[in-house]
Amino acid sequence: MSKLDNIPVRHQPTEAAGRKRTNPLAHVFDELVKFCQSRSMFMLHYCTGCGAIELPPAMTSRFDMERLGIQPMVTPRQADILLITGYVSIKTLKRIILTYEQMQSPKYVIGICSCTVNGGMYWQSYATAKVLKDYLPVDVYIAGCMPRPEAVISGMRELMSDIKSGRAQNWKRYYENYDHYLGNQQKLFGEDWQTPTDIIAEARHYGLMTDRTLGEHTALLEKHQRPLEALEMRLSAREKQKT
Amino acid sequence: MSKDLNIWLDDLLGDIENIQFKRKSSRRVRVDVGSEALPALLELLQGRASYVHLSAISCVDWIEDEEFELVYHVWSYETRSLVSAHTRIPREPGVYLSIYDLYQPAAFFERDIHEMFGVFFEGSPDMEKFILTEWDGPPPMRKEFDSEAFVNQHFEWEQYHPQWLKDLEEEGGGVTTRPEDIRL
Amino acid sequence: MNLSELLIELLLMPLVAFVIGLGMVLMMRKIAARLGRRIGPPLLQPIYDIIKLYGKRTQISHGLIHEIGIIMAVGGYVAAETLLPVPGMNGLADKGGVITLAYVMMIPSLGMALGVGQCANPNGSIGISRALTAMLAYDIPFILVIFGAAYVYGTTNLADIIAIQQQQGVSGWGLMQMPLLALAGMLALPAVMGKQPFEIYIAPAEIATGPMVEMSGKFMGGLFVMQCFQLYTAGVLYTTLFLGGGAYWITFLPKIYAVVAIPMAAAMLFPRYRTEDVIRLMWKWPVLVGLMGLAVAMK
Amino acid sequence: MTPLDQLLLLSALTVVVPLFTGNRRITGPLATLLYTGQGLLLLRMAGLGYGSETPVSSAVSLQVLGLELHWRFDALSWFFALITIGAGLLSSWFASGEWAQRYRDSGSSLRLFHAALALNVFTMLVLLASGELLSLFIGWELVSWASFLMMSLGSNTALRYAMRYVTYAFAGAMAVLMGLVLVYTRTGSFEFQAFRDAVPSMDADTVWLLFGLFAAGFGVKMALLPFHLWQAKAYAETPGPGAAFLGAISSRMGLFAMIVVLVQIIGVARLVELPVPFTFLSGRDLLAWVAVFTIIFPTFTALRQHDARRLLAWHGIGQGGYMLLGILIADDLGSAGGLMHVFNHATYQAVLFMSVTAVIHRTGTSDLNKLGGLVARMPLSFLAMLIGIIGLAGLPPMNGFVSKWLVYRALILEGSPLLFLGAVIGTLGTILSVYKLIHNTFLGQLRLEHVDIEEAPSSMLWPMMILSTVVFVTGYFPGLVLDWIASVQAAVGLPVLAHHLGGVHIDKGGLDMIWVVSVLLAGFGVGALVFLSGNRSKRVHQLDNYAGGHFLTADTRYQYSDNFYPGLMHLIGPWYRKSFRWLEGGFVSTVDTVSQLMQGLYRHTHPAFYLLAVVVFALSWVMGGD
Amino acid sequence: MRPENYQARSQPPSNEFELNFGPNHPGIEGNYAFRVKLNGDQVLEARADAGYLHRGFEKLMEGRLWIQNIALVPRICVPDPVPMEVCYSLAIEEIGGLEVPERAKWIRVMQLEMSRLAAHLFAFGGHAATTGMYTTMFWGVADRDLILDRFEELTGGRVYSIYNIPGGVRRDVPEGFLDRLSSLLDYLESRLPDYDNLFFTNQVFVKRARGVGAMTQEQALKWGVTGPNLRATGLEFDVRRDDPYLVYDQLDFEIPTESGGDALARNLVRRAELKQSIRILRQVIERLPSIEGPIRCPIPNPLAWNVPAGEAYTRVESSKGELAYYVVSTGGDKPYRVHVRGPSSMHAVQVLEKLALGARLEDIAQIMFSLDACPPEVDR
Repeated sequence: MSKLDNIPVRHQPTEAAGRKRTNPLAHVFDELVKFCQSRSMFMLHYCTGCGAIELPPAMTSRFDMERLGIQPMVTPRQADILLITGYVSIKTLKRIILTYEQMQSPKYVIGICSCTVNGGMYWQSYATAKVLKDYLPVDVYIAGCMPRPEAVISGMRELMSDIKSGRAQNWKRYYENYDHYLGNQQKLFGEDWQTPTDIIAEARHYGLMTDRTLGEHTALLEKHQRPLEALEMRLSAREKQKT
Repeated sequence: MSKDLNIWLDDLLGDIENIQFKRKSSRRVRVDVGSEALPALLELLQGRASYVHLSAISCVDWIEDEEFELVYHVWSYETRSLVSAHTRIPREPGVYLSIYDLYQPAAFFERDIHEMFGVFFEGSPDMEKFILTEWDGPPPMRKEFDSEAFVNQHFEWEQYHPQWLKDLEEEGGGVTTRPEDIRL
Repeated sequence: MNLSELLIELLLMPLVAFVIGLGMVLMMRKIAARLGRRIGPPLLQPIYDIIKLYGKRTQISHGLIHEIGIIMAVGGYVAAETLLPVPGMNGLADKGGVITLAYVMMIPSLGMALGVGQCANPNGSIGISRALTAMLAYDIPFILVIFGAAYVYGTTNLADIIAIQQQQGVSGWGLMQMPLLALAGMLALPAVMGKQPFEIYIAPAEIATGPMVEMSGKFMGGLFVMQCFQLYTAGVLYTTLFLGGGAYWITFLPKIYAVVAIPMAAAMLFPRYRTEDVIRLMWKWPVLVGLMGLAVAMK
Repeated sequence: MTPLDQLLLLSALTVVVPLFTGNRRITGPLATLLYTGQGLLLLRMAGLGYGSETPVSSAVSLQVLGLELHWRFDALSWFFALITIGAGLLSSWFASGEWAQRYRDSGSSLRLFHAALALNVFTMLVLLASGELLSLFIGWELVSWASFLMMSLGSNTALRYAMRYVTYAFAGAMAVLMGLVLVYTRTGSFEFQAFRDAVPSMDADTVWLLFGLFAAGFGVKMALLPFHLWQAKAYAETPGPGAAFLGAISSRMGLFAMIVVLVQIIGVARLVELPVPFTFLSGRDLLAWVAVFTIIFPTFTALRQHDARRLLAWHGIGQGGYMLLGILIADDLGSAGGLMHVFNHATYQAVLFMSVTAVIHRTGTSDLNKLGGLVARMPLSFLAMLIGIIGLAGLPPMNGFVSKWLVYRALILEGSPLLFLGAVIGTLGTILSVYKLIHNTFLGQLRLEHVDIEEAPSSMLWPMMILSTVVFVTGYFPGLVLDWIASVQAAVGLPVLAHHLGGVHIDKGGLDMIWVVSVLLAGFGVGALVFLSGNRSKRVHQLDNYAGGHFLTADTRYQYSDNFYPGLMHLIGPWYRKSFRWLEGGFVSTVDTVSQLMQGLYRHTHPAFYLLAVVVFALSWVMGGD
Repeated sequence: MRPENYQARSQPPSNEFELNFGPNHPGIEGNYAFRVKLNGDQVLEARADAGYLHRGFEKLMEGRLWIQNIALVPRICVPDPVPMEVCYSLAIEEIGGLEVPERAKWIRVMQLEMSRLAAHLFAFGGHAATTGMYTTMFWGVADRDLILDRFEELTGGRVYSIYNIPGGVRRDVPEGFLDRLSSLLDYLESRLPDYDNLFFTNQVFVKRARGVGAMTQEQALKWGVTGPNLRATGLEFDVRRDDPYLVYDQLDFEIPTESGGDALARNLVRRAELKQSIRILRQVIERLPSIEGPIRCPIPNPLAWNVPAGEAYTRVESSKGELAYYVVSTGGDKPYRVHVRGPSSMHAVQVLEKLALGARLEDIAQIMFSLDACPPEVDR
């Protein structure tokens, strides 16, 4: 497993990602979108662990996160925030990665509870993954076992200010350093690990490729798998032969 | 009423050979029985003494004795007492009979024990993996499986050693005496 | 009216509808929050949500029909708004009339159904199946009410209907002229707007939000925009048929907001009905009341 | 020879040519060419469709038992003939390419198929051209036999239902014949004019009897309730293009005859005066209610089908109700709606059958549980079906909406809330079931065995695309069809609809489809702009899908298809089982018994029967020609 | 997931389709999965799929000191953690022969009943949310939060209190706590009619829940159903009364039952138990000040405590049903074996699978939530 030190901690714009925008209106527009992103966060309804028990209080009458524009959403397609509420068993981690890859960027991961940092009190358990950020880029950690609703909300607010100021760019790291994350996943789940989402194609599509996106692990992936290509419409068999 | 029944139960169990029988309290009875007689005993308890509720099947791995101990906790809603029937089976090959025909909840416990200890129950409806579907290692609850060693071998740790922790250590804070050094 | 004025109206009407619809969405969420003893979202929350959804960097699509479906869903309502006269703007009211409007309002449902179908997710398909069944349930009283109104006013042109009602002041309102039909319309309204207890088609706990299951980014944003239009259309149509439409925005706005607020307030106090119970309920009370209303109105 | 004679002669030639060219590949294109010729000849009579009052008569007439049989074309005939020849042309085009090859390879006789199709067209033209009641009856019989021939080309199931049809048709023909006898005893003539003159003097009982006999007799062909049970399965099992043709126009012959007798001759006004004993209803109301139930029941039966062709065939029955309902309203709007629906229905029903046939051609099945996701592989067939279902469901911007709008508007003007409600229930049921159709065939999960299939061949695509264009264009500019409708109304004696290119203008709420469709398209444009304002999207594989956070695998069936509307079925399912099924069961068993008997008779002789009919007709043609 | 799972294999040409309930699904409680095969909306086959929350508690406990495990056990059931601590402590006390002071017993009862109240409020709030009745959920969770405040005051922790230790409880009741608890009970009692109007007697809900997931008493006994779910079938059984622990034999309370055995009956039983828990708490508030004495018995240095060899099987009534611990000691400083028998291990697996069979898609979530299944008890 490659060391985390090799990975830039804060996002540094790369050439592919940082298109120069000369239009001043575009800048205003970007700021508007960023502001709205910070004020409208849909979090995924996925109770991965016991910390999820403090989310209903945070969402309901007493603390009411909807004040801040935070709403629970059901499927990963609609959600912006993936809350990892506590320990992740290996079986769950696979689902979390699937879910994370199905979410739409910009997307943010919040590690709630101490277990997401270093395994927490289950450090000697054979069934839980220990360091969440080896597998997914985590934006905010909220410590505690389990953190109170106030702590959850303050963590959310921190994420909000990060989004507003444009610092919360960790989702790009997943595309840009996919090889690193995939390597860690492969180490845990076996070399023929594959998710249905084709992250490499997505990075290519949205111009998020860097020289760290591809590497030995993605090569292994491409060797094992036939990436799931979209079922494009086609009129005749000739096009099929072309591709 | 329930007292009488308990006495009756004592008589009943006293009649059966090959079992040791110990009353721990008014509502707890421990029975030690050979593995070949256990199904018969449970059948008797269920049929004659209304022990219809299988509370749990516990498995204990006595690795030094090369044996698994299976404990069947059955409860009677009428006598309001719990019989724990202990039996031992050899660790190898670790095969035993299912009591699913008597108690349907046994299916879950037997499946669980099969998964965690590797004891196979013949006649159980479903011995497929349930909780550990994505686990390739040995049955983890066996004593020879060392979870900590497994973890150290497979996972790495986030290095977290900030200055304040170092300062604290220099001051001698935190637990310095190891537990094994201060045994009473 | 000359063509250029008309074109300006046609551009303005959907825009106005969207803005008012945003307010209705906000009102809906506020009502839900107040009933749940919460504070609720801030004033501009609906627009934040929509901008955020459109501003997503990556968006997945399941194919061309998925995209066309959303375009139809939004576009159908955009077209429908031009058939709905509002104060100062008649749009195309005389070109289609209320029957056309009722059918144009089905285009977005069809578009959404196609888009969701392409997603290859049974959750979405079940949602659509339920939504269409619910449409079958509520459209019968709804169409009955439209029939009654059109018959009583003697025209299907919504602009004429408004004019007829306004000639006689409040006593000329449909509500006064045909109270039973107005009641039937009000009973069917929560179902038209797709709120509890008639929202089984999105039931998250059963089918994980049904049609929205694979919608992301601008697709979801399209649905949010569509929801604004949906609430607006239902409110304005009811106001036009029974509350005398509006001569001025100052009287018109309170009316349409009130029409939307009443079902919303009730909605948060009910769980959802099963699909067949929705049909049973819709085919029983609103239809019964509506038929009685018709009998009275047609004498 | 008048243009009509030329037309009929060419049409007869079209029957004969396939018999000679046989199973060769040329048969299809040749037949298509001949249909084109027929179409051109028909266009020579286009004046009929644009207000020319004088009918084109045939030079041929026959003397049988002292009665003169003669043939002529008026606007009504021309309108129906246009649809017939159009349907025949496109069906045979559809059947001339790869489909024919497959059909031939499967051991079926292409010769017989094309001959049967041409025979259908020919007999229909003869029926449409009939100039008095007797020739109407002869034409009627010929059409029955021709469509029987077509149906019996299909599988054994089709034959069984065709037999059932023959039983019905026989009973219906008997009823019509009795009606004719009755008319003859009263008037001493089979001429329309004589009959029309005699109607005012007839007493109510006689008119009732005539009304009942003709309505029942012609209702069989139209598959009006309760004579509807033969049609769906018989049509569904007919070979694809044949089903498209039959579904488009065949059963409308019943409507044609009904218009001729009930509207043109007896007159709807007379029907209104006929009270149904012990009720508030009049004869017209009775028939209107039959029409409404014909809309509702078959539509909801269609909802339960899981075979695409049967689903469509059931809808074909249901849509007939709208036409009859519209015509029975008998004002300018309603009758225009009913007549226009004949045209509209023919266009979209043919598209739908063709699209389903294209799917069968590629996948080998029309079982809605075994399809899905084909839009990625057959996008143009999907487009055709989409346009077809929007038309069938009667939503803007397709032509089905216009005709239904006219019917609804007329019902509002007339003040018939319950008929209106029935019609709307039918429309809503149609929306439900057509969505099921398109969802289960083209949307959803693409099955593994269909991953490598291709789009339908161009010989199939062209007719579908042409028809789709017609469906859309006549929806955009309904005035194109309304012109013909107005002539028909004038010819039949109904009030003539004042219309313009975009629709109708009424003071109290008209319809201008040009505006409505334009604004709808503009709305889609705005929708597209709004959509495109988001970032671009990326297509993903169908396995990259939400499954409760679970991994989807290729061997999972992740497609919702069977029992598509369970909520509705929980409510109305028991009705099917109890009342409806019971009724149907009783009816079917009776008819089946009779048809068993008839089958025994025809099994030995039915090829001879149609031969006989053809020969008799041909002989009479030749003899009368001189 | 392996690549071969994405390669083309045969697809069943049938009318059935599969639907995954969970792990990421609001119709499932917690991180748990349920895979159903359906035709239309009818369930043809249902399979539970657990293990998403598996941490190997029983293995972990074998590697930790007796006292360390106190911190571990409440994590086994998050919504209702207190019975876990109490049950584990009871087992150690039985093996070690510790005599728990009377006051500690009363405090434990108080804590257990508070936890039951909180858990029930959470449970039917969740059930309401599955039927689209979010207002009830908002109210229920908010009211539960007030109980958590009292927990925080008493123990220092909102959810996991880690307050019970073998031999008693960690600290005494703070001053004025009982008054505040009493006023909280008053408040909760005043809220009950609101809940009734909003939820339990709401005709739409009654219509939805009646007959859903119904089981007879025979079935319930055969399948090993316990707790409120068993009482909803009409059997008046409660571990608190029939196998009493702590001081439940000195308390006066009823055991509510219902006869329907369906989702509605299960909810009504919980609703009635709220009332009984309030009643028990009032008795505790009344009696506790009069019971003087220590709050725990002396135990050796917990970091080097060798519990004598022995075994014990202790049961308590948690809000979900019968909770039992089987603890074996060989005289070491760590348990030799701990087996947790969570009530949900029956409810969430076999009972759910059986009840879901033939049920309708609309009802699966309702069945799961009405059984109040707690997946971590299954996974451990």
